[in-house]
Amino acid sequence: MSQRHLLALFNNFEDAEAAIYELRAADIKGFKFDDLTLKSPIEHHEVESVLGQRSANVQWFSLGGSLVGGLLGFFLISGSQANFYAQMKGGKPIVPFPPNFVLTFEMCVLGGVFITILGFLICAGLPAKRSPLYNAKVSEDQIGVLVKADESAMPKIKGVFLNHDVLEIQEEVSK
Amino acid sequence: MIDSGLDRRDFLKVLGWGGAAVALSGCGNTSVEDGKETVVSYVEAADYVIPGIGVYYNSTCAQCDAGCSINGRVREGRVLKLEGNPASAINRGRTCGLGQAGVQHHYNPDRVREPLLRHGDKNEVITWDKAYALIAEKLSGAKGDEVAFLSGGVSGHLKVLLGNYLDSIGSKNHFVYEALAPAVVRAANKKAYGVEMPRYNINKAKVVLSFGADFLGAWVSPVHFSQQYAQFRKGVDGQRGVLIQVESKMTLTGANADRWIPVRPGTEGILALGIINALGTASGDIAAAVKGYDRARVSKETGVPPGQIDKIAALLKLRSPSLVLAGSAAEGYAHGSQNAAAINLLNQVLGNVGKTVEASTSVPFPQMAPAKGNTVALKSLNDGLAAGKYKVLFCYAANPVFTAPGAMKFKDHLAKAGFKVAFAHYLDETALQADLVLPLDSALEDWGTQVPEYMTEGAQINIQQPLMEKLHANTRGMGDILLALVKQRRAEEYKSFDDYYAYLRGAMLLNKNALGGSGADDDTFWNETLTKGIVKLAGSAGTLSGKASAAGLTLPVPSAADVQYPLQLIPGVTASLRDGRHANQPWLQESPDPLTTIVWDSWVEIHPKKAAELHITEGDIVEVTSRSGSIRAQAYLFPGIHPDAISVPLGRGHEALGRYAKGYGANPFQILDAVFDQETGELAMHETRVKVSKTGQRVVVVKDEGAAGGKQMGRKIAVLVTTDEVDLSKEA
Amino acid sequence: MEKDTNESAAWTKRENESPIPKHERRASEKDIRESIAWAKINQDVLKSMETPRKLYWVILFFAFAAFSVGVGCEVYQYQNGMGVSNKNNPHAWGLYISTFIFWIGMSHSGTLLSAILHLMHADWRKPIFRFAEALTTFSLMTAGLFVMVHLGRLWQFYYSVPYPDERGLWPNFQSPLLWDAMAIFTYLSSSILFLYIGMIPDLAICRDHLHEGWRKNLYTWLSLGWEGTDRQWRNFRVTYLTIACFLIPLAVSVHSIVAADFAMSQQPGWHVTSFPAYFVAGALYSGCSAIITLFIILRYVFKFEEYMTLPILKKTVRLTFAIAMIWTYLNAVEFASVWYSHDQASKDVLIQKVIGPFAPFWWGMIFCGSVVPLTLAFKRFQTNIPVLFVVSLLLNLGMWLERWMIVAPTFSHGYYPWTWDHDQWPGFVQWGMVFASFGWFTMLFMGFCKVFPSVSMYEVKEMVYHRKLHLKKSETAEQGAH
Amino acid sequence: MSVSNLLENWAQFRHFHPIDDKPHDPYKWAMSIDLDACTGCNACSVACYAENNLPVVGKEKYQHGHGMHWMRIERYWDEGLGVAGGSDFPDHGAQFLPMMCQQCEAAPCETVCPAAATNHTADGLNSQIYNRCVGSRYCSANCPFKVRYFNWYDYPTTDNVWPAEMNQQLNPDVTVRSKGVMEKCTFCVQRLHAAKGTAKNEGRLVHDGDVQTACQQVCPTGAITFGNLVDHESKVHKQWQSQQVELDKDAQVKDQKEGGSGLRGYRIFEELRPYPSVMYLERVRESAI
Amino acid sequence: MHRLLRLSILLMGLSVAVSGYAADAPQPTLTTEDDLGPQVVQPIEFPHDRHAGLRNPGDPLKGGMEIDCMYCHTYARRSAVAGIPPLQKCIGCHQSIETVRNKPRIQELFKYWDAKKPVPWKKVHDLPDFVRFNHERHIKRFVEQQNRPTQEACGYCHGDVKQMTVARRSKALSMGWCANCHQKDHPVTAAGGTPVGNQAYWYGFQKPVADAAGGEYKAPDTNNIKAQGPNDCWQCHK
Repeated sequence: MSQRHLLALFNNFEDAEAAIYELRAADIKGFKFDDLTLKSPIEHHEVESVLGQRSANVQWFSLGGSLVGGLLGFFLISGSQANFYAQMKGGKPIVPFPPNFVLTFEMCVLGGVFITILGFLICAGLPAKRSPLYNAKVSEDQIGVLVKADESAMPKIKGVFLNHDVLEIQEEVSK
Repeated sequence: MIDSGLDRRDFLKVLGWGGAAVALSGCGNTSVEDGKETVVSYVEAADYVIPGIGVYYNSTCAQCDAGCSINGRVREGRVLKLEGNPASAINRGRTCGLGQAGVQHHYNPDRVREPLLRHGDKNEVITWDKAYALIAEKLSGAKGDEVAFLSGGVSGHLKVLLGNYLDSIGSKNHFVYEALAPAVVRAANKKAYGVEMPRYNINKAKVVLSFGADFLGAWVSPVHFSQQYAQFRKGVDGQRGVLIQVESKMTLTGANADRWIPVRPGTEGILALGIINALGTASGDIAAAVKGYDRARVSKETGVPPGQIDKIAALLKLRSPSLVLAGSAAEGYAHGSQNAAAINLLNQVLGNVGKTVEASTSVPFPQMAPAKGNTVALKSLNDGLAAGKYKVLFCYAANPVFTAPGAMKFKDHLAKAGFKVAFAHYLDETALQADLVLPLDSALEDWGTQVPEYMTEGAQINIQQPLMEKLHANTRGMGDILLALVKQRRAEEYKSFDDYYAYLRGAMLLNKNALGGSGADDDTFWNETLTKGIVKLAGSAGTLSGKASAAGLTLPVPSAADVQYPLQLIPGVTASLRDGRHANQPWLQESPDPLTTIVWDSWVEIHPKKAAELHITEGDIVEVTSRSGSIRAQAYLFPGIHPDAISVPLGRGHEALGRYAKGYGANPFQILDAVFDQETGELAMHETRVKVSKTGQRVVVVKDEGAAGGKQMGRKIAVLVTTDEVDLSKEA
Repeated sequence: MEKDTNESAAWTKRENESPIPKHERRASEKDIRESIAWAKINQDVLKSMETPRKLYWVILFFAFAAFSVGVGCEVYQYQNGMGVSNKNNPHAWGLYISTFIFWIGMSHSGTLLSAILHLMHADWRKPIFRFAEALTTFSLMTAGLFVMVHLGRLWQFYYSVPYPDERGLWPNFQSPLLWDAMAIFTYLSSSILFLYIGMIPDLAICRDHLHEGWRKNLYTWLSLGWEGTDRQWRNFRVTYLTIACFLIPLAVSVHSIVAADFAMSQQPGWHVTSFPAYFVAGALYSGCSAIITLFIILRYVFKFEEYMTLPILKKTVRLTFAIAMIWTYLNAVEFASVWYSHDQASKDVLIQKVIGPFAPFWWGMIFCGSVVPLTLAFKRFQTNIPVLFVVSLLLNLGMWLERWMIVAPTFSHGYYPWTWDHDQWPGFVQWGMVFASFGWFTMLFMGFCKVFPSVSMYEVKEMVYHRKLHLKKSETAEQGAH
Repeated sequence: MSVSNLLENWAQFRHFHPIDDKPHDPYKWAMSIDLDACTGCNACSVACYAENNLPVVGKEKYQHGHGMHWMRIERYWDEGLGVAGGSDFPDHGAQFLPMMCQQCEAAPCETVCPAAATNHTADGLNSQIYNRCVGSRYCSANCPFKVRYFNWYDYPTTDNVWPAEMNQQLNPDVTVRSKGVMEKCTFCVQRLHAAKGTAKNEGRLVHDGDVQTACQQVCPTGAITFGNLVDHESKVHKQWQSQQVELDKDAQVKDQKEGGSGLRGYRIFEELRPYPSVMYLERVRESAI
Repeated sequence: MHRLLRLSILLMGLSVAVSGYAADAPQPTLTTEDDLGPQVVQPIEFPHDRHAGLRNPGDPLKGGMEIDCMYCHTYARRSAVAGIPPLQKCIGCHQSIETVRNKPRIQELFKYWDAKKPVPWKKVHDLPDFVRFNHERHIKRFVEQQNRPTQEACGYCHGDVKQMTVARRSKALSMGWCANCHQKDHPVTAAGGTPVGNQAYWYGFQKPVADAAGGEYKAPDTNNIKAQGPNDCWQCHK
């Protein structure tokens, strides 16, 4: 059965929240709650109570990134210090710890930041093409609820939205 | 030695420019640069000419008259650096800064390159043939005594040839002029010891009492004396020699003294007599002569505290042998001869004659012995010029227009000479006044022999040989020029000599046996001589007379203060610039004066107390005015000078000479009064009285010394200990 | 406030003309009006990117002119050698390095305000953190320029960059300069990323509200297809938080490494243990005062009176005051520890600063850095824009002098008395370059503010939203209590 | 293989110098300068100009502190001179100190160079590689002796530094430095290398006296001694030994003796622990006068 | 998640590759043995192959003459620079070789000789001026002390000159390329050139190892201790 997208725009978060609550409770056939996406101009972390804990794994990238950065930093630096041209400098050991610590730290942060960003892009699915059902109002002051559901579920979903002062409903043009 | 066929420019680009090319390419590019440069190659090459390997040749330093032997490093046909020749008894492998700069004399960009006929301020380049013809023409119109030859100190075969030339002209007017020669001391020595320049054994003395003799800096044979000084400091049996320096302006030697005594200018002789008095060991007429010089009077007249005089006397008594030296500071007065005699008398009283003052050896060829320069010569030449006596004047190795005291008006008088020929390296002040300027080879391109005035153990003749090919095609050696000139007159006599080299070789071979080459064949002897660079001779040791007496010793009481000109001007003689002939060598200009650390400029040394009185601070441009003129220079507050004296160094203030000399500093020769030593007639260099006034201008004194001055600010940098704190015998 | 000078009165007048109704401003010391509509926020900020006041163009023009001076100086110096800048052998560094530290220091504001306040949930940062982060980025770029300008052989700078090369050579990792380079690189790239990541939702707004042109394309590309979905927001929050966590120690490390340039050396006046802390405090200080300056300029130029409100300014000012006092304290500690020690060389340097040829500048630094900020303690000055503008400029001047007083006296008065040199002053090339750095910075900064939203729209919306929520809650609570 | 090299030779990479290790075998170049013999005549400085292609910068640049004398002669006055209670005259003369790169064993300049252009060589020299130098001048900033000289201008192309014929005097063994690089005394490394090469060719070590630095060679009083500190036959070794000065100490045992040791060897700023390779012998002045 | 995994793997691989490349001594980009350097135009097209090349037993007029490199480049064993022989040396042989006397190249040579002008040969292996390569030390070590054939020793850097007419650079002659050799084991011997003592290996940080088998060439005096070659910067840059 073919699935379709539907975007409902709300004036404020409370309306949208209420609509989502209802959708969740409604248990509509052909619509999985996980396929519901909230689009908002700001972050509403209250939304978690409605949508449930969805995963955010960026921090693991950060950890990995800083470890890789740090290790790479230390061995790159120490290894290159111990090359053929190794020359004594200022009576300090060829592989001195304080400088290498400093540089390892910097590499650690550098790796952490870079990989975190990478992780963010991966986790947030960016960069991506905007979905056809996008309304510029979402970046201004309206809340959008995007649902993906079987065509059969659409009327019910629309009904729910209409119950909650929906401003506008956009539908994907059927193929 | 060097191939004539070699295209010098081309190969210099290859190896010589290597360094410079680095700079131009910015040191950055690590990729190889094929096919861009030309590789060095010779047409023919001797086996020992290897690119990249330096060859050493011995020669003689011509930067001053001390006669140090040098060892030049030659690579790819270019002389790069001069080192001392260890075989020479004079300098034993060492040189001074002035000697090091010899290469800059040779490579100097301001050297005269072509014979020049001067019309006013214009130069006309002429050929040598034309120049010789011109000289012949001028000489033909002059009688023998209308020809004068002014030269610096000359010796060896050049002197012989010069003598012959003057003889051929029929002139006896050879003026040997050196602005800074110790001529009064020579005369005093002659009187006291019977020789003009005895051998001083500084290394054997336990105490050296020097009256203004800057033997470490610029006096007689500084490199030799420096070596003796090093031994003297190490001492015999761990007892370190003590140096006491008496002078009104601190010299380099004074700066190294254990005790530096700022004596009132001109009273050196009085102090010497006072010390004799304090010693109390003199007898006879000496004792009588010094009787009046009790410590109270001496102290009053010299400004030296009585206790100091006693201390010196006690030390001299305790440590024997000692050595007393009379230097340029003592001789530079109208009573300079008396000063020097009094000082020599002290030596006599201390019993040093024969111990630390020894007879010198002289070369067994009196005709080669150096013609010693003095300032009497300048005076008589000047008088002659003023009288318009000379139709032709030759000038070689002297720059009297720069170095003659302003009061003599030498430049004006020179104009009265009919035809002036200058043999010159540079277009110096004198050459600019000449009608004909003949360019000379540098000492590193020329052949020659030299007999130093001051001989160390044994006598020696120094060989000067070219270290590289002529830099400029049209310069000539002085010997070659003289030979050419003498051939004009006595062609027959000299026809067998193609050039001066042939003459020199011939002359040396003629005396082969006397020169220690008996038995050797000519070529071997000659090659060996050139290889060594020195001919050591047995020499004939003279004897000292030791007849110094107090007879006729009259020392004037220091004159009362001169209200109009309250200060004594002491012309400073620096080790690197001396009389200024080498001022166009940039290393010397940029080498800081040891005491003031000033570079590139002249200065007026004033004692800080005096300066405070006159409200002068460092960097004030002051006007120094004497009866003969005035100069302007920056003031430098210098504690090492008597408050009643100021000092301006000689050698700078050129109006010509070259790009590194012209316009830097002031020339104190210009304001010297024409006062002469009463006995010898030598110029009394220290007898000029001056006044100092602020001009209101200020400059930053360009010197190496930092904002802390000479203070170490509590850091342990240069440490001083006294002899009772160290045990020198433990040292390796 | 009303009793102040004419100039002040003029400002007050302008204040009266501001779009915020007077009663509302007066009524509460609110950071922001809760009643601002989100659409208006979008509209106001987007308008700032199109039609700033004329002053904007004037500033941009002068900035460019100043920058051109620097280009001229650099060309001259590049061709003739470093000597033209009038440095010499004891004075090896001169103004370049001191200005370098100045700009590095200034860069700390963005991080401080953004990262620390973000972690502390201080939401008044929201309207100002964007330009503060831009300040970080561009002052770092300016600082980096000085590293280059300072090199005697600029064309060989890559010798000190670690990369595997044919020669098999590496730079010297022991050199604090290399740590510097590394730290600055890390900091700059992290700051740019932080700035960028934080800007993505706003870029999406820009994209959505522009119709065509290069800008539209630019925002489309840069916003990466941001739609504001819950997944994006969720990961965005974690990312932003994580990077903020990375940035705080990084920022501290950057300026302590710059301090290590000096503290790790052996020179009197530099070899001081408290230097890293001192540098970090100084950095925050100059950063904060720069924020005040730019706050005032942006507020006027882009008509941001409603977002960059006086209460926010007041908070910033109070923060600045606190940091100024920390800096003053650390200054005192440094002098005291030098004085208490028996290190003659370090003492000499200190004496040299206090009564030597550097005394006017040193006392100028003390005045600007420790005395002038005392005005900030007075409530009446905390919102007085003209006073604050002058004070913030003075503080920055003081901070610049501080850096100069760290660098120069040790050179002129080091261990070795023979080389002491009190006469060498920076030449016109150096001054030109310092002057130009301000132009270069302003050029970049003003350019940024024109092209990118200098007030974070989504964060202000959040702020308004949360305040409103809070207000509502407290109202409800009040009603409940009744 | 650098990483494997790193791991295999870990212990060697962690040695502190000169306290932990003694790599100076067979060469450690060192100097001693007898300040009692030094007369301050400046010959060494001029010889250095001649040997090492030092530019003459001229009056104006010298005024701005751009002088390039690798070896400078410093002239100090007694601390009591001219101050209240002291003498108005330098009664004990002046004190001269030749100052050049001290070739520190733990040189402060080496650690700070970002480009690794200055390093410590195996024979105990502080090398300066002109072509690697980027001109950050950090080494000069960190040198306690301030003996590093920067090329503020491009002297080879400056008028009257090496005009026409003068450039033929340039020593081809020494690179002429361009603008923007640091330079300093090298202990005449070109001479050391030539001597080492000759010795190697002959399958021996460099003997004492085989090689002289330019300043040593010229010094009229022989105040400068230079040689291999490891070679027990060398004069410099004997001098260091007799003065009880040790290379790897920051304070010498002899200096802690009560009442003085009667020795006069010392190193400048020893307490900063750069471990200089130049020992100075204190100037002596007669106590009886 | 697949995308994530792939990216991570890619990233790790990249970092491993970079660090591996970075940490190990990088190999210089060589011009290969076949890839000769730039053609340098010489004033006279000197045929190295004719002089140094192998004899052709069949036709002596076609083959080379197997002249030792150092017969002409005689300075190489005595000086840092190998140098070009003096013109005298060329003439020395050629004036008695009548058969080629009329060839244009020889005529050109004699023109220079008659004018007493040196031939302006162009440098082919021209290092930057701050690099000081010492021919003498290398010849002493490889030819005199290790008895290797001259052409092989010279060929390390100059390539197979006996195959060329005018010499062309066939090795990179870059710093990394030089270090390539220096990094290899050097025997530490009294006579072998590397100084006896700790210095030989201290800074190269490769402990001396007793190599019982020895290398292909066994220097007579080798006590078979190996270390790295000289590595301090002043070795080549002064």
